[in-house]
Amino acid sequence: MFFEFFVRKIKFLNHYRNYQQNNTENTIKERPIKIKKQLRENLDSLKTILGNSSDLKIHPFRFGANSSIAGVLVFIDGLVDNATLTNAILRPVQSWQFKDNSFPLEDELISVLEQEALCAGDVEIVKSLSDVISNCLSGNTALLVDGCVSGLIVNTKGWDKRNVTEPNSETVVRGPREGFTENLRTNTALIRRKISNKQLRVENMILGQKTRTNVCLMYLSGVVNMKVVEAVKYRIKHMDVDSILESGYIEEYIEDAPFSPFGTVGYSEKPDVVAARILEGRTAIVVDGTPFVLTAPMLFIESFQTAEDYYMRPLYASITRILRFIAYFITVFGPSIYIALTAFHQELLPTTLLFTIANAREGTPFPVFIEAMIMIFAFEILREGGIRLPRPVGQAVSIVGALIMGDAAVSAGLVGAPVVITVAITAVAGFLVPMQNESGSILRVVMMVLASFLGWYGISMGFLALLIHLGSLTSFGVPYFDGFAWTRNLQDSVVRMPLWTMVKRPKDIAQGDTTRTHFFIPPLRPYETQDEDDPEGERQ
Amino acid sequence: MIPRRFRLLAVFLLSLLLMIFLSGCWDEHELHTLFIVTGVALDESDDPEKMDITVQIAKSQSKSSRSGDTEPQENYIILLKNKSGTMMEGLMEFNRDSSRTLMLNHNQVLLFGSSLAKQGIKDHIDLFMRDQDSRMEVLMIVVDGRGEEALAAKLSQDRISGMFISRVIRTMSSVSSYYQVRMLDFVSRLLEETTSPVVPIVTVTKKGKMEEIKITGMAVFKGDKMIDRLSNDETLGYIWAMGDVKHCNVVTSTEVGKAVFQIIKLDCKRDVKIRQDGGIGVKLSVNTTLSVGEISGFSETTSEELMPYLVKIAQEEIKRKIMNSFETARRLNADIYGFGTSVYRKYPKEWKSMKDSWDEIFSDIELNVQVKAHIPVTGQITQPLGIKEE
Amino acid sequence: MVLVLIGFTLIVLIDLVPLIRKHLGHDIIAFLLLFILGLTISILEVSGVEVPSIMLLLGDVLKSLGMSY
Amino acid sequence: MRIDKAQIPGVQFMFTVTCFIQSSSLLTAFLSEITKQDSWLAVLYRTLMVMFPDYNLIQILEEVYSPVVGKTIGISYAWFFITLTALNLSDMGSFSKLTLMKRTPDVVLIVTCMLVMAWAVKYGIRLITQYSALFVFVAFSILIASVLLVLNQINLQNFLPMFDLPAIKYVQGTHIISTIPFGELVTLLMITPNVKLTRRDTTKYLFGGFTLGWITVLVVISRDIAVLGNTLPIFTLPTLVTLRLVNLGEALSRVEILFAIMLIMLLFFKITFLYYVSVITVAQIMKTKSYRHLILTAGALITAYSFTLYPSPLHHAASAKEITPILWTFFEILMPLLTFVIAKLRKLPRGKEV
Repeated sequence: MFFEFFVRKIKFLNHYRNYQQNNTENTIKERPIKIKKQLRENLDSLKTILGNSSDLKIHPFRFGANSSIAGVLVFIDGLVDNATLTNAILRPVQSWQFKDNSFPLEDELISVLEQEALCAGDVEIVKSLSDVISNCLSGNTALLVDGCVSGLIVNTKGWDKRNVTEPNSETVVRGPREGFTENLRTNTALIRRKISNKQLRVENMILGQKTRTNVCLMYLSGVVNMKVVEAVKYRIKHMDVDSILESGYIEEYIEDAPFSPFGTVGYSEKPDVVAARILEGRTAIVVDGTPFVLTAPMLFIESFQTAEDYYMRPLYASITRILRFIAYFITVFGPSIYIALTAFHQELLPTTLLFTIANAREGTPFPVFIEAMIMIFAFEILREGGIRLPRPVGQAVSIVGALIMGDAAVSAGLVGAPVVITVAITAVAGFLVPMQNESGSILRVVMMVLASFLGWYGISMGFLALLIHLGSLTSFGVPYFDGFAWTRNLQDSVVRMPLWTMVKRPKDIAQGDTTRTHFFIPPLRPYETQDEDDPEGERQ
Repeated sequence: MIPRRFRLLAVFLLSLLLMIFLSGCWDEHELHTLFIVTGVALDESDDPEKMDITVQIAKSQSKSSRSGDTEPQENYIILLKNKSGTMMEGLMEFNRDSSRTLMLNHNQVLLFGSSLAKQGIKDHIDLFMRDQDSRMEVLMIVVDGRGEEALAAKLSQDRISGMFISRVIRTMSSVSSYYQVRMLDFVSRLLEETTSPVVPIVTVTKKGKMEEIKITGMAVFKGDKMIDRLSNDETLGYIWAMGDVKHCNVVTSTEVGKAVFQIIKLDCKRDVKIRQDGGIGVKLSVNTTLSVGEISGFSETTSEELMPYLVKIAQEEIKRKIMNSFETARRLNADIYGFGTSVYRKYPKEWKSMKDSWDEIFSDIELNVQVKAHIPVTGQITQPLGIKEE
Repeated sequence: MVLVLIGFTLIVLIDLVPLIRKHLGHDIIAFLLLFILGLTISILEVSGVEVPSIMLLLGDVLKSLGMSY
Repeated sequence: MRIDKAQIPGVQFMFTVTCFIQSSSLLTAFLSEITKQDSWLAVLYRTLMVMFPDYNLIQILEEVYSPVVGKTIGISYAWFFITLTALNLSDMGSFSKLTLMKRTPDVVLIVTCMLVMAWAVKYGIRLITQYSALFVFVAFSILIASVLLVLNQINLQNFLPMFDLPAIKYVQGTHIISTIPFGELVTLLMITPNVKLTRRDTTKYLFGGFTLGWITVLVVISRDIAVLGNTLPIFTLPTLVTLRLVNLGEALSRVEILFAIMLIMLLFFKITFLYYVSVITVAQIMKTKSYRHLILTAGALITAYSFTLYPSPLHHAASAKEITPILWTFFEILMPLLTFVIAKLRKLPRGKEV
């Protein structure tokens, strides 16, 4: 019964996938509505299509000799910048005089207006009403003239947006503090400013049948592995989705292993991080409306690399990175090892430590596994509470939870102090690798269950299974676990080598131009030239 | 691809099924279901077929954080005793009669009452070697008197006497590793056949309300039977002859004055030779670095004479002690030094014929001890008070 | 016993069913060969029959041939 | 016909060899002598690999002998591989039981392990070998750490006297060590087509891996002898006892968990590899389309088979000392040698410059 349910679910999923593959180019296009000669007719159909929305503004005006021509501006209130609207369209058009007194023909009028009258850089001629609508909806202004079968679209985008601020999710001590905003163009500009290279490609696409969200694909052509770009495009093309409100929507549709605890698409809020990834040959997906930019392919080590690793000197950066690995190991295996040691393999604890733990455990009512589970559960509750609440309250919650509850539970003899310590360390260690927080909390529980069944053997088997899973994952054709198990791409994995030793871009991710620098040049001392290293000492 | 997904799912279910049905946590034993054994003592029993087994268990202190509860807990240990023919039976009986399972993994010491040791202990340690729970590093100790007394002793320094003994031995092992006789060392010597195992001996003495446990020498075994003991002085001679000694004192006293040296480093090279007459000659060349710990007297000696004199008396003392303990060994006819093994290592071929008559050969060994001492350090003062300046 | 049967049934469900569906003759034969061998041995094991050890048998053969240390 | 088309890089091939030898070195209660002469085995295998770069062992056999005879020998090899897998599996079971899970029945340990391995085999040779470098690295670190930790207990006197065993014991020792850890490298011939290397690289990587593994075995044996001395022969797992003896203050004692880690990791690698090879061999003999459908059932067979092999670890140890070396000689030394000679005589492979 239970089984059946799953089978049906899975069958449905497959069915859906097949359906998707069969209907490749089946996006239903609306029949384009031509712009009519009669302005009134056009306005009426506009109003019907948009359903008399109150933010649709239609501004009629007259221009030309003797104000003989009737025109209308169509825009969505709030999406346009009023100053641009006035200065770029209304003022020049209304004050525009025909050079010679011959009145242009009706069809020419539009192109003449575009070329001579308007003071705007981004102008476009459209022939269909649907184009007018979609442009208006994205913040442009349409200029329709009575008697013309085409209209002008002027870029007047200008809505209230957040400034470029320091990102909350990734803070640095040293390094640029700007973060992406919700505005697509700002974001692409931020990246472009980091890489002012002619090879940086930006490809636009509109996704989501209902939301019509702008999405940009950015990559460095010549460096990027085109197979990855093709794969990203292919997957995005085959998405059948009606809304995209955040980059997570896209991530879920294009990731390699939807049921794995590990995410195979990377994300970042910092332009320097994304720029660095693009320079390594990755593809960035910038989505309008969110400050989180996706990058693909993503490798497991990426979760352990932070922007600051590259801004600090390599020795310390390597040490902190190793620390992060250890922390991740602790956050996954900490409680399970504790369970295995205290409930299965007491012989592995040093005698004095065993006495300490035994004393702490004396009189506590639950088995270790349950005890640890309770504490982990409590911790997850506290964490969730802390995140969702406003910051000051959130802090109060964690103080109350961590300090008072933990202490009270121990002194009441409900749980032993070692469990509290283990869980606390586990929890804190998890924060060192925020990208893998999700996988960490899932795997931790799995490992605990395994440990409670088979002790250390269970943990070992779990660990090996984890390795197998990680080894089998790929992200857009690149092995996910690259840099650990594979004997390549090692210069930037467990330790970060000095930047001048990383002469090659990572294999498989970058293709084509895979060399960063051509020579392996360590920093030179002042006034020292290469010749002085000459061991023969021939220069006399 | 339906089958693939289907297969994945089935594998998952398969493992889940196995998890639920097969695994029943056989090895899980929570801490509060265990008795942590810190010492085992074996003693001779009044029934000749049986022996007395005593097990010392460290009692977990239930945490009571109330501040008023300051009176010290009296019982830090639990002692379980019974009488049985074999070790295994005894342990079974303990497990049957107590509320928790005994855990031997952390057993620190294995104590033998001297009377039991004299009867032979080979049969009793088999379980400790075979059982996966116990470890080869458990310390072997002979107790002067009954072993259970040592386990029951109330000490001022440590709450658990088993732990105390093992700590003392570990401290002593920084002097010489020959103080620390692990089960492995004991077995290794038994396997060498000609070598006599030596095991530290402790004595329990009453001291007011409390007891005291002290190392009072070494028990000498012949085969697996204890035959006699070395006194503390003889023990020193023994460990010096074995070499690799650190931080050990050499006390000398002559009619001129007393001097105590501290051994910084002592090496002993052993050279075995087959003599012309077929006997064995052993040459021990002791090379030692001493520091002067304490000097009293010597007021008649000049400072220039002092150092060579000190070296001389130290060398003599070392040599005397070594010879002393060797004489004891020879008297007991127990090859505590493992000379037999040295011969075997050097002359494997000749050894075969010697092996069976080793007892006679051993009593005929010619021991030649050469001691060389250096005294580079004299402590913080260069001369004792009252020495004549030249 | 039950568990062994469940296990083997699952293996059939997982591997044999798609093989039959795809009509892969060689694969089915190979599968059945291994499957029947495995099933026989495990059923014998579970039901308490002492399955002779091949290694020991071969060892005896070798010993009788005089090839042993 | 190639069943698994994945390619593995040379470095990984090298570490696979190392890992393979290392895993045997852990359980070597019966190893005592080790000589550099074993490398001639590597020479033999290398020659076969270079001669038939696109064929695996079964294909070589079918090519060199007639298809029928070749297939018969192939079946015996299939039995050999399956037996090897089962042997190692029962080792894994009994030794994990000995070190970690004293009261858990073997079945549970073996079946859990087998499931994980089946999962690994499913992804093919690339996944299996890709961890070899990691495992070798971890094993080496543990090895070095363990040597450092027991440094205070090493007694070099234990090596004396050298060469004091009867000659037959020497022959036996050499024979055991050449068949059990090194001769099992014959399994590598099954993955030849997956290793695309030039002649020189094949030699380089094969010998590199071989030397690394050889050093490991040497270090393990010397460490155990130096620490345990004459008690060495009485223990089932000398390495475990050695690690148990580590005692540097109270905190740095009881590090035998390191042994458990190494044991499970390396044996896992070895068994997975053997398992894969067995499945591939069966698939190759039966000329199946894919080997994936055979994994679970082969696993079930191997699991069941492993329980019938030896009634107890004691039998196992005795047999490993006395019988297996002779039995395995056929598969590991005689057969490859014969194949090589016949192939040379028949001037195979035809039409190709070797």
